[in-house]
Amino acid sequence: DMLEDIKAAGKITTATEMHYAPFDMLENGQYAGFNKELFDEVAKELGVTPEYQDLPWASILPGLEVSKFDFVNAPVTITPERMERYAFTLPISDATVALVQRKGGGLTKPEDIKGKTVGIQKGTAQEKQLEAYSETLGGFTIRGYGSPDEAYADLAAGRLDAVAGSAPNLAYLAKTRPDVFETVQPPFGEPKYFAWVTRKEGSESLIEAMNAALVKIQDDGRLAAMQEKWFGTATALPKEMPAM
Amino acid sequence: MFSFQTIIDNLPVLAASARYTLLISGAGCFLGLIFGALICVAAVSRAPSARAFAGVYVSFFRGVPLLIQLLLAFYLLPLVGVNVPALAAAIFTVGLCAAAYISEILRGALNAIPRGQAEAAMAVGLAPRDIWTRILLPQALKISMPALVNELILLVKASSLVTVVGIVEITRMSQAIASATYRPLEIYLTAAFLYLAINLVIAALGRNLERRLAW
Amino acid sequence: MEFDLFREYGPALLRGLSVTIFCWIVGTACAMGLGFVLALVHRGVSARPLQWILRAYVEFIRGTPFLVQLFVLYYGAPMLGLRLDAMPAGLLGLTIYGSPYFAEIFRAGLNAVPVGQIEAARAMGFAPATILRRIMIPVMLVSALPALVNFSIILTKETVILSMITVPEIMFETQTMMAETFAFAESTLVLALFFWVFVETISRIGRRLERRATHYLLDRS
Amino acid sequence: MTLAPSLTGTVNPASARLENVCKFYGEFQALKDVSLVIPPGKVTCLIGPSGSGKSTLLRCINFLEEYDRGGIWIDDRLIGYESVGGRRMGGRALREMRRDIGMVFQQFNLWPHMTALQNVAEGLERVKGIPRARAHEIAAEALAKVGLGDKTGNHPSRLSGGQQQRVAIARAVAMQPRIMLFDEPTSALDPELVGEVLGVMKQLAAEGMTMVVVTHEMGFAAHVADRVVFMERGELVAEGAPAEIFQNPGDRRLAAFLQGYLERNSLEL
Amino acid sequence: MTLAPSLTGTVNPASARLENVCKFYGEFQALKDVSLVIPPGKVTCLIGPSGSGKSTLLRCINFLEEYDRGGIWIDDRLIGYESVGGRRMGGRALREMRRDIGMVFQQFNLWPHMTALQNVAEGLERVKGIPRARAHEIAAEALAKVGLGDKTGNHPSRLSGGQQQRVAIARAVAMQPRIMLFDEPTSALDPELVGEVLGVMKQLAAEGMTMVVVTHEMGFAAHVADRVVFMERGELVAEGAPAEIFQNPGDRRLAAFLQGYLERNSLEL
Ligand SMILES: Nc1ncnc2c1ncn2[C@@H]1O[C@H](COP(=O)(O)OP(=O)(O)OP(=O)(O)O)[C@@H](O)[C@H]1O
Ligand SMILES: Nc1ncnc2c1ncn2[C@@H]1O[C@H](COP(=O)(O)OP(=O)(O)OP(=O)(O)O)[C@@H](O)[C@H]1O
Ligand SMILES: [Mg+2]
Ligand SMILES: [Mg+2]
Repeated sequence: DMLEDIKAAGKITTATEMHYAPFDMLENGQYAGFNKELFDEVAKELGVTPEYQDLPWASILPGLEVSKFDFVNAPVTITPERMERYAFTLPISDATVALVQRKGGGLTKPEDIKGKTVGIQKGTAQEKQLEAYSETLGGFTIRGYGSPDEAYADLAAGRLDAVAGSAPNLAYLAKTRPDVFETVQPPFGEPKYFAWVTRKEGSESLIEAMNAALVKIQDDGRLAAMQEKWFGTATALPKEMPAM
Repeated sequence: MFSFQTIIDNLPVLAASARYTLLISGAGCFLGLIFGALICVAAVSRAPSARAFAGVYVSFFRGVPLLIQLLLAFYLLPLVGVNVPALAAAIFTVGLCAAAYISEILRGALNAIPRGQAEAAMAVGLAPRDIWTRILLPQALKISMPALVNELILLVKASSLVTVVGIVEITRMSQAIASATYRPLEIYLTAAFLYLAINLVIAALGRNLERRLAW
Repeated sequence: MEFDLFREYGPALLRGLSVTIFCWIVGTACAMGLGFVLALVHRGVSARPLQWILRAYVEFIRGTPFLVQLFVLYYGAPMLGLRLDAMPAGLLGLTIYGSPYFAEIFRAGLNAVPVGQIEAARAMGFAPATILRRIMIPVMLVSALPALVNFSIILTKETVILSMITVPEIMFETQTMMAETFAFAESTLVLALFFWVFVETISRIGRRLERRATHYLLDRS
Repeated sequence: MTLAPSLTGTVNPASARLENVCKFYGEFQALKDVSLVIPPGKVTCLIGPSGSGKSTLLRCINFLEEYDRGGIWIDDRLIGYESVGGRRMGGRALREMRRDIGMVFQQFNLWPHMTALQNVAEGLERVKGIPRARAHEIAAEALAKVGLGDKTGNHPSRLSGGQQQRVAIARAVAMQPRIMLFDEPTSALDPELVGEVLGVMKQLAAEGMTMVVVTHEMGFAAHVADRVVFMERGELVAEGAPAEIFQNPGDRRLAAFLQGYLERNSLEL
Repeated sequence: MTLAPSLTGTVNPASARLENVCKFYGEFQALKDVSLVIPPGKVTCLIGPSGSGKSTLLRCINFLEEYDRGGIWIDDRLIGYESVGGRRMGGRALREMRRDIGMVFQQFNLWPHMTALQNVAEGLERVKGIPRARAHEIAAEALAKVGLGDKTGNHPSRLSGGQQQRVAIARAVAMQPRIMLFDEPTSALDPELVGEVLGVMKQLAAEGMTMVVVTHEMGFAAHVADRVVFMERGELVAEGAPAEIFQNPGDRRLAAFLQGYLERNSLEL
């Protein structure tokens, strides 16, 4: 049982890709971000010390499968297909899809992107949403990128009219580079959530304990404080697994 | 638009991450040259088994991308009960991979050495080890120096792939900083200059050696 | 392992594969051509400033990562008013990136041609281009072919980086499949297999060329 | 092994004139103010101890070695420079001059990737523009004349030393230059072949080709040369008709050089 | 240029015996059933036309060329194979045998990345285990003896043809082998030096070193050789004391080979 193993070891080992601001990032070479602060609190509730590791996304899920670490504390969007393969915690953040444009780009609402070109990180849950949105809107071009950074760079270079991503990410981007980017309000599509994942076998009790900790952190207001700090606004998260 | 401040702010962290790049590529170069020479000797040996081994070695290490070799070393070896620390796995994989390329470069250079060179050494009675280290390899080294420097520089840059086993060297660090600051151009250029600095040193050493090997 | 995946993703992977092969062929050919010209200029022009520019180009391009060069070319150059599409940018990037490596390999190879053989041709009144084509290149290839094959193989792997600027090559397609299906083992296997076959084909061709180039050498014992 | 007239034809011989030629290798002076006139259509033999600068002098004549001072004229045209002490001559002009100057190297310098036949035919095709088939014909003939009719398909690595030397000779002769530079053209040949090669050279001489021959074969120098030049330590020490040089070696160094040669070369015991 | 006894010492000469040695290059048979006894402490000269297999024979004796049939014994020990027609000999055993066999190559085969001095010292250091300083001393001495005292620091590319050949001779002689194979050791030398090198060889012979010399210098063969062997087209055609070979060349081919040699080598006009 994973929970027992972790308690016995006194530590929980995790991996994430530390370039997904504001969730995971490096500040002066140190791991920082919403994700880290939240996980620190959860680990405290469990009574273990967290150990963080930076891995490229390509080796995170394989690493999880060969037990190189206990938990993926990267924000993973909850989708039905993924739930079949991995065990998710309760949501840790909103992941609804939104748009960002070049400053003064002329989009006033999401619908304005009809007939234009939008960039998105390939293979994300947000990409699926964007595709669905394109169909309802009656068509715009979607360009896939390996990482959001490249999509942002291409937006700045003028090859894209907008980049789609999760609302918290884009808000942070616009906050950090207000001279270049601005968000297009409001988010669109169905509500989606980020959560953490681990292996399915032997993780029930661990997931339960972490969910309890997450609820507690939300109830006593610590979560809202972190949300204010990193996203600029506080929003309530579901305290049960949302239906997908 | 272009922010020098970003560069100044992040340079110390980036430079600190360069120590992994230096360690892995330095040790990798060393291993690569030694193993490369050995594989080359095997490749031109008169023993069929040695030649076959060299053939398979080169075919594997050149054929499978380094990234996948690293993943194998990191994720597959544990499955068969060999658990190596990430850094050691990275250094060995990088070095063994470079050896495949280096052995081929040296083999080509050997083709350009007249047969009489080794014959004269054999006639004098030099042992195979001396024939290699005193007669053939020095000449092969001179002939192939520019190509070897190529390979070593590629190795420095290939060391960025070790991020897949969780080592944060220059490239990884710059990606992380880029996505935190949303200033990839500035950060990547800084990283490029760090690589350039390391590689200029290698190139200068190579040129120097090349001049000294002129005869 | 879920090999059903390949029914769904097969066509995309095959497309990616052909894009990779196309980029490799064009990129390698152009880089080799440019590299050869650079090596010739280095050998033939003794003017100091030109030598300097050449060295700077070689060391600068060779010393920096392809990823960064491509990033600057594709995402940075528009700031200066040069906007290229992904594919042309990728091919231009490969050409520029590969050229100094090839230049150095050719330089080494040409240096290894015994002077006497060149002198013999000069003494007979051969034109420089003829000496190059008939004497220097064939003799140079004997020592340089393995290194040329080496670097061509390395370029197959550098084409993967083109995925970063959205060239839909094999890595790009595999990443898509990986992200959508979590089939890491399968994707990795496909990638490894493809590269192994690709590289093995190149080295076979290389070995055949090498046999032809060195046919006059006696076996060494 | 006499070359048919079709091969050598009758050439219009060139003359060469050297004036105060100096050549330095770093500090070391390999040629010291060498002045020499090489008359057209004659055989000039260059003899002298090992390291005395014979090869260097020969290589200066076709400007493979850049001389540092003085001048060398082929038929009154300065080679290598636009004027004495002036700028280097253009590549095309130099190439044109070199077409008239044949050379057989001391180390042969055959092209290893070509067969004996290709070695000889290459210059005919590429420099003289003779069509491939005809060039191969001429080359095969030239090789047959030096006794290599059965080795035309061998690469140099599959030829004996003497065979390589003969390919080198055939390669140079087939080009029908107006002046020919031989650097020890018989060093690797057995006595029988030496005789035959010398025969070829005599014939070339008779047909009027100018020849400069570095040789250790005093017999050849004595019998074929019109003039003999003796060099030592980069200096031209003695020069004259064979009779003068061999019968009355006035110079002490020359006398020492020649001494003992005769006795060693008799087969009497 | 006589080598001091300290260099050559008195060696324990080795004998060699060849029995029915055959060597093929693909289809071409370079040696045809050659049988020959090389007596210890004697000078055996190998003469014959270019391409007759002299170099090949010499190279078979130290097994640089693998012979295909027959056997070659050095002091009754078969070289190259464990038994006639058997497996190849181990590397170490072969190396040990080769230490007793010196060789001067027709193309010198100097190591281009080493100076003349290093070329000579290398074997002394690595094979004989002589300390570096002493090895350099011996090498410098050996080079001085062949007249290269002032060129010890030159790389081969900065030596004239004759100088290179002398370095090759010094390299082989300094190793004091028990049997020495010379492949045209004087081809690039001027008459004066030829005299001196022959002097060295005579001295070596007098000190008892077994010598096999491929040469085109019939004079040397006549004066120094104990036995002369004439080869043609891979066959051993005639063999005997110099007097027999040169004065009564019974064989028609031998007679043809020698004819014309004397007349060409006189300096009379
Ligand atoms: N590149 C060089 N650097 C320095 N010295 C050199 C170089 N080339 C030749 N020499 C020296 O110049 C001198 C003349 O050399 P050259 O080859 O002309 O002699 P040579 O008369 O042809 O002798 P040989 O009969 O032995 O061939 C020699 O003493 C040689 O050591
Ligand atoms: N590797 C090879 N492949 C094919 N034929 C060869 C090879 N090496 C030598 N030969 C042939 O073998 C014959 C004997 O060569 P070898 O070198 O022994 O002659 P040689 O008697 O030393 O002649 P020279 O006096 O010209 O040096 C020659 O006809 C040569 O063409
Ligand atoms: Mg010379
Ligand atoms: Mg020979």
